[in-house]
Amino acid sequence: MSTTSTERTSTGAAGAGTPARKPATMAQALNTALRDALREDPAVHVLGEDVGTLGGVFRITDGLAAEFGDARCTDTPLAEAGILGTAVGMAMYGLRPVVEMQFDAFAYPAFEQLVSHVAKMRNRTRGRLPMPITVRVPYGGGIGGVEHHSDSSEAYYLHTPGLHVVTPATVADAYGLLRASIASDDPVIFLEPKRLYWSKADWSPDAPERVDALGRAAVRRSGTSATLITYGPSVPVCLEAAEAATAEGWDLEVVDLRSLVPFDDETVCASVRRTGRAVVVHESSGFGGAGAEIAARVTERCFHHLEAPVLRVAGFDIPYPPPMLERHHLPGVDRILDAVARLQWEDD
Amino acid sequence: MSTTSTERTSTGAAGAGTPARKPATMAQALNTALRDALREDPAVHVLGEDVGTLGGVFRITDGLAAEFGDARCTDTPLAEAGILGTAVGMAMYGLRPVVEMQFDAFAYPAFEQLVSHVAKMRNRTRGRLPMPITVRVPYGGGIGGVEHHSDSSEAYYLHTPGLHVVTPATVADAYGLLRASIASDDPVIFLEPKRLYWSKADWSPDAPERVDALGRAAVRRSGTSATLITYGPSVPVCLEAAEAATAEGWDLEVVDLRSLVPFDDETVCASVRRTGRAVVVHESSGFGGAGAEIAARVTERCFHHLEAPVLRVAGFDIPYPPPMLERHHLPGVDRILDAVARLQWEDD
Amino acid sequence: MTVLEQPGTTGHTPPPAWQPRTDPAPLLPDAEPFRLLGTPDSDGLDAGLLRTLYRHLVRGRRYNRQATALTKQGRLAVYPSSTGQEACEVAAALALEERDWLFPSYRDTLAVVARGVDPVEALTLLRGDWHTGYDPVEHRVAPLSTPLATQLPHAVGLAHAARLRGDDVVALAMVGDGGTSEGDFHEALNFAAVWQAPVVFLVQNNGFAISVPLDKQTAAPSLAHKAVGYGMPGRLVDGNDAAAVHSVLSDAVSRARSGGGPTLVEAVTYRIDAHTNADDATRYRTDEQVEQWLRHDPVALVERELRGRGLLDDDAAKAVADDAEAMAADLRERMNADPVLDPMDLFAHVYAEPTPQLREQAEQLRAELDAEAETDGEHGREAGAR
Amino acid sequence: MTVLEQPGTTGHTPPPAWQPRTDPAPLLPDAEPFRLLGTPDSDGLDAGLLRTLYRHLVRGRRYNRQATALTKQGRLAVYPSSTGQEACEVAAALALEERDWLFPSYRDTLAVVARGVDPVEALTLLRGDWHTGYDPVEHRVAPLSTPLATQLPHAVGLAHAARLRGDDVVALAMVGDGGTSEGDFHEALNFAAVWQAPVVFLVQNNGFAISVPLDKQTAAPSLAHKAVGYGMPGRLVDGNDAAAVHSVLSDAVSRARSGGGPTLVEAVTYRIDAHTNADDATRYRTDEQVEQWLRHDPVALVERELRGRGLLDDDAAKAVADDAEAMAADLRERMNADPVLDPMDLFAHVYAEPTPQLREQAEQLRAELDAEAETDGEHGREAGAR
Ligand SMILES: Cc1ncc(C[n+]2csc(CCOP(=O)(O)OP(=O)(O)O)c2C)c(N)n1
Ligand SMILES: Cc1ncc(C[n+]2csc(CCOP(=O)(O)OP(=O)(O)O)c2C)c(N)n1
Ligand SMILES: [Mg+2]
Ligand SMILES: [Mg+2]
Repeated sequence: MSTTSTERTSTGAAGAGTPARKPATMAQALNTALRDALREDPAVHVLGEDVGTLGGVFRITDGLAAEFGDARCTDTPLAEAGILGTAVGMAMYGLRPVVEMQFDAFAYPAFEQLVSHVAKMRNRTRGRLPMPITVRVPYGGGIGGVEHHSDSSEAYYLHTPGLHVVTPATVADAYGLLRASIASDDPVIFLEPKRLYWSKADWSPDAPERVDALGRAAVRRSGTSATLITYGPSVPVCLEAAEAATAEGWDLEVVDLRSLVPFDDETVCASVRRTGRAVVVHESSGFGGAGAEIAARVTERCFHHLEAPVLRVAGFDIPYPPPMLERHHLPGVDRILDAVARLQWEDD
Repeated sequence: MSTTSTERTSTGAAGAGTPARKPATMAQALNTALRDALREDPAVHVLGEDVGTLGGVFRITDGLAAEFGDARCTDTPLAEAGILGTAVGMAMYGLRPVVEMQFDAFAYPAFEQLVSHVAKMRNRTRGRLPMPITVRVPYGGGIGGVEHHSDSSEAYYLHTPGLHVVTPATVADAYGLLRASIASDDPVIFLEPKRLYWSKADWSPDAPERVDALGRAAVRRSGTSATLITYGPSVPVCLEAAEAATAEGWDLEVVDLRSLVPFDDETVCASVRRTGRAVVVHESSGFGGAGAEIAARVTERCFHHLEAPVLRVAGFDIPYPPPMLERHHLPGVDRILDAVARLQWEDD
Repeated sequence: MTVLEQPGTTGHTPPPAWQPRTDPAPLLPDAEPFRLLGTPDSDGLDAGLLRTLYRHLVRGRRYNRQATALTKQGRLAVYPSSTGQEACEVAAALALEERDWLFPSYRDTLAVVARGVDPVEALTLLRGDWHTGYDPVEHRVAPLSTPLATQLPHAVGLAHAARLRGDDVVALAMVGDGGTSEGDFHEALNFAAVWQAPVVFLVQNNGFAISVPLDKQTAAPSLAHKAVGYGMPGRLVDGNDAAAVHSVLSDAVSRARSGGGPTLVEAVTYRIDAHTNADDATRYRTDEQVEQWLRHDPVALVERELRGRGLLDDDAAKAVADDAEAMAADLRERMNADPVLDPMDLFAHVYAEPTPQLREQAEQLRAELDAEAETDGEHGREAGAR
Repeated sequence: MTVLEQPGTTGHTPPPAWQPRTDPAPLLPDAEPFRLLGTPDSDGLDAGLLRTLYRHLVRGRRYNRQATALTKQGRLAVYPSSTGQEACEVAAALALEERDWLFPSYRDTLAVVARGVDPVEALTLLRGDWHTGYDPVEHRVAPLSTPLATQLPHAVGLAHAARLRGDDVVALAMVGDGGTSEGDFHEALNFAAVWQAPVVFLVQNNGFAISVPLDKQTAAPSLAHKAVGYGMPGRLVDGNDAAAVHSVLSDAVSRARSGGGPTLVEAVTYRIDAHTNADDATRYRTDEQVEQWLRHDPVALVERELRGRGLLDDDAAKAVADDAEAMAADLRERMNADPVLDPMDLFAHVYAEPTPQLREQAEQLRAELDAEAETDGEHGREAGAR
């Protein structure tokens, strides 16, 4: 499984002139996004476990406490509900908290604050208490983490009205989407694919591409035979699969959703109507996963364009496996190609 | 919207002879199930907020503390994570805890214990620490509850491998499914449709129907035109819709899933293959809801039998509304019939 | 970092000197709940304050009674009465300055009203109308919190944010004895103490969490003793003595405002009514217990003080009662009018801008409502989904 | 329930007498951490116990070093070393009877090994092999808990269940200073005290939660002071003094066993190594601090005591060291063998019986594995998903 991604499509308007581009990791782009947000808006505050002096266990907040002080980048006590709960209060006072949950599974203690307050506060107060909170959650597997360190929890979030759910797959998007998330007046669950933290692409930290609005998917590879619909850590895997598929004579389109909520029905359906076939790919368990929603809505909207049912390639419906077995769980190129092969290419 | 249900189909083997049947509510059936389980198995312990002296805010545990003592039916401190967390420890010692969460939204504080321990303990210990825990959660709307009292949270649970997710729609099933859940060696999220607590049916408390195994759907009404796939509080609504549909010349089949995990693909697909059309109905928000999974898997399995895409009638993607607006949110007969009408009855 | 190779060769000296990080003694609550009314110390109490407390207490008592009556008339979905706890409710609101924030729990409608929120708007939630009726920002009153103790970290975050911005704003957060068992209580108090946030936590220990008595809730000497575990002072006060609660809260508020950090206050009181109108309290407690507490009534305590000092005569008492009656009459009348809700508002505030998905759903509802209206027009029947 | 109609007429008597529900004084920790080694009280210590502690400490120290080495060789995914904290680890295991249960946190591999679990099986999780390597029921050792503090309510529930069953079983649960901030810590201690469950909570205060020092974690006088808020005794002990920790824990265990209820023990110690092999501790702490603690080394403290009392000479020390070396060699060797996992086990223990859905998925994986095997056979290349 590839752990680096080369970006095929750059999105958003690049600055005038040609800013210097050099290899950067997704981690660096995220760090730059936080730094730029802290610089531009004094209301932005970063908080979480180990985000200050240490710079985060993944170093995404590296250097921020040194530059902006403890009050802008704060090491909190070890209590996720407390972190998110106090962030709610900070947002009520007009701040714009950016919260880090150290790992996917360690966001669960904050679930009540998230569902009952973060997601609902604007609605229950008829718009008087918006929640411009960004919750950064490193998620997903493929890094050999011990149990509770590799969960893909997006399905819990996308089913919670009031939240936006965003996940980058490229270095440029890591920056652009995180800035757009922090700028959003609504809460955003910003899911960072752990195994792409060290993926690299040419990128310009001085004039990084911005993303205008959340909710737009990107076609990462154009194709005609079928559409792979995916997001986050599975995007590079799908691109690899698409390359491999050319050997079988399939020309696959790859759509990177970038945002699960809002969902870009337009881009996705346009692609599927063109190709007539689709496979949804993600790491999290399939049953009740994001792929279920995607398959269902694509089918509702494109039924008569479909030559075959929309198929899903997802993690098994099991607790995330131990590192030594995770390769059997994660959707890989072969499993994706198997699904493509099942798209009823002959008449039946 | 009807709040009482008359049962059309009784399931499970009735006892020999004809035991006296008289009108009973779902609440009574649940209470009887708990009492019988406590009587038959000394390992069964009921715990939760107000379950003892008061008998629960819905009176489901009425009289149990008096009959079995505080140690078997225990009023706990007010802390849901603590309740479920201590139940995990009790299960580790061989007990069979039945936990009550007072309302749907008040189960969220226990989410971490549920996802990271209850669901995973058997798996992470290779079967050495099974978790025979039943978590009873009154769920859903339609009772005029203020905010945080009407959530439908089944999608969170069904996406969590290791859990069973069960929900009764009839008085007989309330008893049969709860007994089967308590008897299960695996954790069961037992979702009790609040607005059916006072629904009535003829039922025999002395020889109640048992359910042999979790995971079997029931056809509540046979029909030929299309299948309504539903569960819990929406079952009576679908039955009502099916009656109303006869006026339009539609003969609708109604499948009550009874269990979301395991899922009864066999019964559901057999029905859809026969009718060629399906609508999934549930109260919870549609986006990423149970209906997404159901629509996706039915489509995967029955694609060539489908005359139209599987449609979904669900709650809107909004926080649960205040009582005075809830009727606009809940799937009602009209909305179901509208969906049936969109099942492409003419050739297009 | 060094992994020790040869333990035997390492010297043996005492560990780096240990010392408690704060002196625990001043954090511990007094042995008895603090009281003012009926004690010699009551002489120093300001007459104006006593009169104000009295007026609010009488209004509060009347409000509880009126709201409970409204549930019987089907005008309120549910009402958790605070009868018997009015002293806490009123003192909490009056201890704050206008710029401060109040974080009420679901039972604290009286505190919300005493803070200046319209009595009808304070009931919007319990009426089944929109979740929060008042403007939280205008009044600096957070929404009534139904999920217990979840509002406490909000209070801490807000107070912390205010302090970071240089504003001398204090947050006062209310919670019940039952709510202290929740993890959110713990995390909020810990954050507050570590951040030295200007927050006051008021626990109304009314003896019960629905049916569960305090001794099934905690084994602590008192709830105020929990403070020491966070490194903040714990204060114990007679929760039926409005002057005492006001005094203790005011001290805690000034302390917080001047940078002294948070305080935990336990007010010992009693819930005279059932948990809500829907509850049957005879299932879990005796009438004797209730009678005992009725003899220590918060309204009577202040009234007696005022009368004893010649600050209240029958005419003045009647004026206060009349004022409360007028408030109740107004409440009754305005609650009798059916609120008009726009179903399309379901989609208005989920996000700043509705998502494309919500726009689609809003269109669906709009079409349904139009069809309903048309049918109503045709057949003259009640609008309503079946 | 009565709604008071005429407040003015109610009598004015003191409230029902208030009294603390327990006397707080005996619950408060001593002013200084309890110490035995190097104090006059150490004379009373049993020679056999000291020798046993010493042997386990040396083995523990060696184990930490070996495990850290294994991470460098890629044989362990990650290792959170407890070097510097061996006294707590060892004493926790030795304070228990066989029928008791241990609830370790993720750093507590040493305690698990000292309790008798095979040193390799204790590392299964950290090696990337199956999540829990040992049989928790056989050893009465819960799985190493990664989500912090979540194991504490499990310990309470298990101890409570044992008591209900009439078994005199005690549960000892371990947690770090950081873990005390979690809501689960609070809820567990509260349940334990209310239920008077036979549990002992051992907090290893090693000064840090990864990079976060104690003063950003709590403002409490000490972590042991948290106990009073639950109504249980708090004990403070020098966590590097194995005899003192063993003594305090043993007392707490006997107290629990005889129905005296739970105890909270704070052991003041220090993490000498970085958080894990992947951490760089120089980013957040000074070498001086580490040096200071190295001078109060838990292994050296016991060794000095033994030598001072003539209970250990060089030969005996060498025997102990050799035993530890042999354990390490065995560990090294057995950890060098690749574990053989069956991918089909992914489906074996999700439920007692796989669901039809899992059976389908298992068939899919089986088919993939078969195809892989075939391809491997044909082309002789490595099995593996791309
Ligand atoms: C998180 C949560 N769990 C459960 C409930 C249900 N509930 C509502 S009030 C109540 C009792 C509250 O007791 P206490 O905190 O003492 O406040 P009081 O009712 O006495 O004012 C319970 C259990 C809830 N609202 N929130
Ligand atoms: C619920 C939860 N949140 C966050 C983490 C990530 N994490 C692992 S160890 C650690 C620090 C733990 O500190 P402490 O409790 O003092 O134990 P120590 O590492 O010092 O042994 C953190 C934050 C976790 N494992 N679980
Ligand atoms: Mg109470
Ligand atoms: Mg620590």
